[in-house]
Amino acid sequence: MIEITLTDWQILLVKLLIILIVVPVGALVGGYVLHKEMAHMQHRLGPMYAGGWHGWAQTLADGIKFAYKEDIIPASADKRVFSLAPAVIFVPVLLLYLVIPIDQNLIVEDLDVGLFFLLAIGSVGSIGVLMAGWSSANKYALIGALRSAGQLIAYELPIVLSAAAIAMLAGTLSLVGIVEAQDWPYIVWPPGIGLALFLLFLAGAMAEMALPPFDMPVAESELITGPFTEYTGMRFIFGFFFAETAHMIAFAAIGTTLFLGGYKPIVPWEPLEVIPGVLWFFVKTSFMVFLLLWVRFSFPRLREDQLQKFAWKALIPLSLVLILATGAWILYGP
Amino acid sequence: MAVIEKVKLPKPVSWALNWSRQYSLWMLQFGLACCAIEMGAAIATKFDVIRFGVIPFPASPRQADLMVVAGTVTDKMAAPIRRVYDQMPEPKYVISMGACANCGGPYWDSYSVTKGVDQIVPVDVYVPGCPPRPEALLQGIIRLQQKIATEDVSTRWAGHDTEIPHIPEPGLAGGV
Amino acid sequence: MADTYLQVIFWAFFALMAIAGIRVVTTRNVIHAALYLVATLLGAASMYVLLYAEFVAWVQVLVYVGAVVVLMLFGLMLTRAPIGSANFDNNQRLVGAVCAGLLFAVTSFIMVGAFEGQEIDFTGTEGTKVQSIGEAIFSIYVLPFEIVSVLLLAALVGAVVISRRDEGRVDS
Amino acid sequence: MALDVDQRLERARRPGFGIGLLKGMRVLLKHLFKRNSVIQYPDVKQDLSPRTRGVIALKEENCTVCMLCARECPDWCIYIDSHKETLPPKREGGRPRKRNVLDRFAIDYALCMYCGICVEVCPYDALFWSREFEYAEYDIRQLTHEKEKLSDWMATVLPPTELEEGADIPGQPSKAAPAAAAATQTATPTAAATAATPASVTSSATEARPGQAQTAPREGTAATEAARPAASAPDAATTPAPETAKPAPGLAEEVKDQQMDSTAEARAEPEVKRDAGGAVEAEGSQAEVEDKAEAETPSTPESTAVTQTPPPAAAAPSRPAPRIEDLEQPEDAYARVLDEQSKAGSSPQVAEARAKVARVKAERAMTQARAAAPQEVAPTPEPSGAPGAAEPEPEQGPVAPTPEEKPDSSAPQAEASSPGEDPEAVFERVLEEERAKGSSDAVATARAKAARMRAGRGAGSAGPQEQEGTKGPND
Repeated sequence: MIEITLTDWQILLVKLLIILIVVPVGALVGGYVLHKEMAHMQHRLGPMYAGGWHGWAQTLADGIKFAYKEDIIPASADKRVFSLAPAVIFVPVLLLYLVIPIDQNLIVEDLDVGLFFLLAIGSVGSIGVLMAGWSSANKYALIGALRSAGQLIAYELPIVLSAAAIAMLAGTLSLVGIVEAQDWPYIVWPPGIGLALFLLFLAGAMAEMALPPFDMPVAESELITGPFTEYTGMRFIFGFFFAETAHMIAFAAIGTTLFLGGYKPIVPWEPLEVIPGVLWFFVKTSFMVFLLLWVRFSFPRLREDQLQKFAWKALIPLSLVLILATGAWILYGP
Repeated sequence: MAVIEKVKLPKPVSWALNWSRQYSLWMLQFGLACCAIEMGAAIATKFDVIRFGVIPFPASPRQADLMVVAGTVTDKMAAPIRRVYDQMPEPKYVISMGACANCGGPYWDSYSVTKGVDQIVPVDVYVPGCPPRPEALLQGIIRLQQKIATEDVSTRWAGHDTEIPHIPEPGLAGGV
Repeated sequence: MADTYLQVIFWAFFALMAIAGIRVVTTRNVIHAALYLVATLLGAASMYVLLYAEFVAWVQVLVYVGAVVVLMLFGLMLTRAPIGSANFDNNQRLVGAVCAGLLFAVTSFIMVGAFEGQEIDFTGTEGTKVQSIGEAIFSIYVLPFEIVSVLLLAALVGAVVISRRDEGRVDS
Repeated sequence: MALDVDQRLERARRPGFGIGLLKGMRVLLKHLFKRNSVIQYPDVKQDLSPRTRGVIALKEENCTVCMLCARECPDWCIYIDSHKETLPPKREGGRPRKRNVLDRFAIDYALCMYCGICVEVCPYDALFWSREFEYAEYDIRQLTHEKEKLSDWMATVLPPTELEEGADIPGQPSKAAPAAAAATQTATPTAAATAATPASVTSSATEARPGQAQTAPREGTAATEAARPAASAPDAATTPAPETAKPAPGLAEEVKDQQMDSTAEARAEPEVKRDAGGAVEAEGSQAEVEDKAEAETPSTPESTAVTQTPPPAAAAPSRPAPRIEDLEQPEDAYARVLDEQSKAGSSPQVAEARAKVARVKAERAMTQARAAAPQEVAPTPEPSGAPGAAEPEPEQGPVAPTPEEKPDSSAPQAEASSPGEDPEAVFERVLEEERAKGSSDAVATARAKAARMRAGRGAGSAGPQEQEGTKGPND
């Protein structure tokens, strides 16, 4: 609970400041990693010239350039909604970082209902997407926004249910509590169920972020850039460019926290305990980012009806079964 | 952005702005004919245009900085090209790729072909060839980057949107 | 000291909710109305947070903002909302106002009657733990909970039945 | 094959849902750790194919302003301007000559469609493909490149690729006489030996055809051609007469050295070319070279007169070479022609000049006869144009009677034709020779007719000229 004292305020401000700095920087780094991983998986090199060494400043250049690009609002657009939408998309993504435990004590706020907070906040962004799509006065944007909303409704359920199963296993909704409750063979425990929950979560997360196997909302061959078709400059960079990567990193961190043992060492071995939890968290999150990108570059885009079928006919029944299995494991397992 | 137009920017700032534009050229692919194949080759693995920071992802002109017109511009396609160009935010650049886009090329005498995309939109770099090699497009991009590096930001903003440069007949004096 | 901050935050959110609530019913654009509703609901969630009812706050966000309003917007955009800034209105304001006023009167009458004279003690409270909510739902209130879930299931089945096409009209 | 693919697809589908996706991911992971295959363009430039159509380079000195390229260009993107220059007459009382001077040669690369028709059509090898492609511009006007820039690109033109083993040499049909074929075979190694130099043309046989000396690279042809007459004569003189037409390998080497020497010479004295050239009527580099060759002989002032005689190098006889004792001595020829000229009423200068020419020709015929005395056939074609056309002694020989064929078997078969040899006799003789060589009837008739025409026009000239004129081309 938020204890409001003066010192707490200061600490909170510092933490928020750190988040405000770290998240965009992380998004830039994430964008660079995205470029490079994609390029090398395609036998290419990716950015090589921006900034000199292997194009390390590519996303920085992108950021600066978009920041001062001409700001266009279509004449028939709903101007207020149009300009508000990127903020509605980006702020929830920032808020996600509030409750992710980077180390046992390195967390902005260890909310009692941390997991619930993540899920609740994560769903707010879709309103921003709907706002963006509708206010652009562009039919492609509107269709993209509708797809995005439909996708979110469909895939929110697998995420919530798999997270609920994890909460059942841990006996708490606090993220620190969940991490502490996890034991060594993190994702494969309970046997079978853990891995299935992890995959479920991964699929749901990718769908919610509209990453490529599930990127129908921004399918460029059908919908140009979906809800962001009319966005330029600063708004584009916050609504799409930063939000996408920051969202991806946030989900990687959430996945780390829920399934990979968060800040704990990979193997419970005494010498490894010396390495600070932040590092472990960073390593695991990087792995998750790599995994998400890997899946993203490997798979082709689904069709809209396939996407919905996959959610309602495969993932949601599976997640319900898994909830049951988890309950059974808790009651009758070791 | 009005500030940038009016205020004389200090040197490091204008350098940074030029640098960012130089290495972040989101490219709108306006492939119209055979040149588009070469443009695709330049984007693909062997030449990998992303090395230069030319990012061929944007499908929407709103996020693009650079439009590469590759191929024969027919009179019917001219209007959409202008429209897409108008939809791009400033500062924007255009590369005309290949003889057709430069000035009609083999269709210099056709009733239905626009004799050069520069009649519709201001072109920054002309890449000759029919079609140009992928490297030729890359060289055109490098030349564009050189141009951007020496640009004055404030003049760039002073609306080169409406101005279409007057291009005299290419033949000049004499000839056949 | 802390109370002052809380007061400021409370009045800020109150103003937000009030303005947004008024705009929900006065705006001529149905999408704007839905968006103002989002603001109102978020304000309500913040009120819950101020009342140390954190769980309820996030449930409010998850269910109402993340699901209900999204569905509303989805439906509106899919069906009748004009694209862009065009307006969408009808002439049933008076009826709406009467209905809303009645509902407000009844609800506040009941609320005041139920909680009259009670005050929330802000000092040293830890708020409601999720655990206690869970225990309450699954022990004292287990019957209403199950009834509600059966009701929702019935609604779900009904929705499926209504939306399903007749077998004969299935396009071949 | 199709069945195989089907089976493989079937097998790929069998393992069940999701396996294919995992396989795809594995492929990507593998590629992540493989070496990339990017050609990092500005840092690394790939070696383009020699036939790459990058840009068209102009070899300005080869351009005769014939306008063929501009006229054939489908895009009309070649702009040529020229003017005529009047050169003062070579000598007192002569006719001032005109020649075309190239003022502007521009190609609009914005318009050019890189079809290469101009390169194909250029009769004098003035246009070449270069592999350069880096000439994007900020302004479309700058894409019209003038002749200076086009000439700069000449430096990037690659030397022609070597011919394949056993390939037909351009300009040399494969059904040539066996002897010619033998010569070709020996000539090819020669070409290979000289391939390193830019002047590596093919064989002397090829070079004798001006329009088709196909491979002239930068600076190459002219120098080589210049070397040829200078080189071959002394060689032939000093080398003991070989048994066959095959040049000895050592000879080939010597020729090469000589070529190099005279290349230097030719570069050192550009004005010689101008002087002797009379470039207006010159037919490209070949003709210019011949002029130069003439210029190096003692008869420099009058050399224009013999501009268009076949090159001395090509003078290796195509029929049994005249015996040395049958040939006129140079001094005798001089005296005879001088005498004839003065009788005919020519001015003293003209008479003297013509006599000098006759002497030179006689000298050359002597050396060649000495060198090739027992030879059968040399692989040397002569220019397809009528060589004697510009001979300035129309009044000397009898005018060619009628073009109709009058087979006269009793015509004298003089080896060293007298000045007044009957054109009809020449016709018969050449026809016989050609048939003996195995040429087809059409070819033989054509050559015979050509010989008759030459004889008709230039019958009055000196003996050696006649001998060259009647020599049948080998192709």
